[in-house]
Amino acid sequence: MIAGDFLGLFNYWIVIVLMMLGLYTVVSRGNLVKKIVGLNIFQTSVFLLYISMGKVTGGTAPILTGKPEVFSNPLPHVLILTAIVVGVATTALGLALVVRIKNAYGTIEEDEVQAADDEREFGNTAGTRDEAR
Amino acid sequence: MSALLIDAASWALLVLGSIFVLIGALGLVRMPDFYTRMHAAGITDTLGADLILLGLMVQAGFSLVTVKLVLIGAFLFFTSPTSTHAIANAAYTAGLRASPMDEEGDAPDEGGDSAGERP
Amino acid sequence: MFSATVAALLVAMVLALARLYMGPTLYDRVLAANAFGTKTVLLIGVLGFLTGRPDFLDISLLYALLNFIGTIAVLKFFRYRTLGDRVDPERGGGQR
Amino acid sequence: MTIANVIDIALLVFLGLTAFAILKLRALFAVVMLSSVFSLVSACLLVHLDAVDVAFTEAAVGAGISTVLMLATLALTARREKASTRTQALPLIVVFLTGLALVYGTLDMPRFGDPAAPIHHHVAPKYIHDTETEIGIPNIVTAVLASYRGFDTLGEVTVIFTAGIGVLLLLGAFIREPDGLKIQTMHHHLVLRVVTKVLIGPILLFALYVQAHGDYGPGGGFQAGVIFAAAFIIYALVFGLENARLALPGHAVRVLVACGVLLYGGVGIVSILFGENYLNYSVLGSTPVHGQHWGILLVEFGVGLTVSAVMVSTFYAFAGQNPPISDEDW
Repeated sequence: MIAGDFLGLFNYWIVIVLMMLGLYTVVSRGNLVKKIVGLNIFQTSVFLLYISMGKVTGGTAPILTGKPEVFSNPLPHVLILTAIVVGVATTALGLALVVRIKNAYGTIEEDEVQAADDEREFGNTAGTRDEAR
Repeated sequence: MSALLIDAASWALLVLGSIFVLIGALGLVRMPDFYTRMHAAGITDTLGADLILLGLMVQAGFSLVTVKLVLIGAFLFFTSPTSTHAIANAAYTAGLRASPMDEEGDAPDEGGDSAGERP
Repeated sequence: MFSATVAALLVAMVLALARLYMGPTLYDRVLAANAFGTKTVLLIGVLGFLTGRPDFLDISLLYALLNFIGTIAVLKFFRYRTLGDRVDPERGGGQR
Repeated sequence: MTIANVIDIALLVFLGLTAFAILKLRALFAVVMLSSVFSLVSACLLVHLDAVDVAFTEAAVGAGISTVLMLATLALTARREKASTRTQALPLIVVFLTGLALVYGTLDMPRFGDPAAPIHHHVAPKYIHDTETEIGIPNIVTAVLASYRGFDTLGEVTVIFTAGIGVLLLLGAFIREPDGLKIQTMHHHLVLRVVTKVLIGPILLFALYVQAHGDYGPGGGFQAGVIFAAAFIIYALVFGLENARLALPGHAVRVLVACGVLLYGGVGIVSILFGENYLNYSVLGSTPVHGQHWGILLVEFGVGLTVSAVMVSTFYAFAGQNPPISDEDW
């Protein structure tokens, strides 16, 4: 029973680990490119969650062969197939934003962008702001 | 009888290919500097890959699958050495030199990524 | 017997992953990623045979065709520092 | 433990290790390499989980486009991540507690591969059962994608279209125009030039095969579009961006971006004109099944057109930026 549970839930557990690693990368790292990579990891974990749920033991890929066979669920495949290409298009949009932030602030570190914004709004209150070019 | 022969032939090719791939991967980890690692990975990889593909072809017989396997083999045969060449070229023009006697070239992880500065 | 090949490929992938993590130079990382790509081509091919439906080799074929784009992009990135065209203002004419 | 379980567990552990390494490393170039490996492993895993169409898409995207875009961004920004000064304790606690709650939630989920799970009993049996008679093509995924759920796919294509427009709006004004200056190309890389010349033809041919063969095997417009774009990207990388723009001008690509979505939407309008519902292809041919074939063919072509045009124009926008990375950030 324990072994069955382990094998039966292992996919979901790793998916959760990946999801949390992605989330942690997004939340804790200040570099914007790194944040986007973290988002991609999170995104892939969602893909794997869907596909894992669609798998049927003893099933095969949902392409008809003319013989009666057990097929895995095609619906998650459709949803995720389009999501991957949408994902790369939105990643490109995010990266374009990063490039523009670099042009405007001279940095892609979130802390420095924040410092530059503070300085612009409140004047040079924080004292040592040399690095915020 | 002939089925057994085919199985035996493809088994031999697959095992041989697997051994080459394993040796290459071991060399990738164990060799002392970049160019020796490249030697280990580049050469054995191409041979091992083609042997494994050959083993699969023997298993598949004359069909569309074999045609695809031949194409995969042919493209790997072009692209794999090309990318090895490209990496070696990039490393050499960037000033990375082979240093068989010098173990200190193996700088710790983070610092090492600046080793490819343009001279 | 396909299982043995799969096992060998998985071990080789672990080793390539280790080299990718350790570095030390960035060229080691490119080399490891490239080797990993070759193993992926083989693994996907063998997986098709293992499950008895070897008609999904298109994916392997795709990787065999496209995997070196990344390597070329890396080469260009480190030689010219851009993926576009590098204009050389000092030399004006430059070589073409 | 069967061999299938072993492969499953091994690949999942690879994914976890790679993600952890991405978190730890501060050299952004290494992060890009690791994320390309992450994509390779997930493609293997998707093949193993029977999702060949999805694996194909992941392979097409991960093998070229995403690595190239990441590298292009690094070439315009910075190569290293700076050490973070902020405190890490709070995010760690939040992430740990969320993960724990999610793991607790999985205990009630149907076990992996269970045929009795609810997901397999709602609409999926209908798709699997009816595809052969109603749509008449072997690949169920393509049938669901282009016909049963054609509205969803139209939405997705519109999202890709919008994202492409967004990239052009953000970066388009900064694209360097050809100014008559001589440029350095990879002229002296003879091996690369020859091999690339040999390969570009097969890549384009393979893209057409994937586009046309999507009804019968893994493939379709999404995958074919990305592969098509990859051929132009590799040409631009080796023979110079200017030459690629001579072959396929930027403004022509921008027109094609819109054409694909227009074709998809237009097929829907035509089916309205024939007196049926939007995107019901049954009226397009002499018999309903024949009409479905026509509809899927046209719609997939529209998808391929938009996807490849968006990818190419995104690459043009990133690679044509001025100026490249400064010495300080290198």
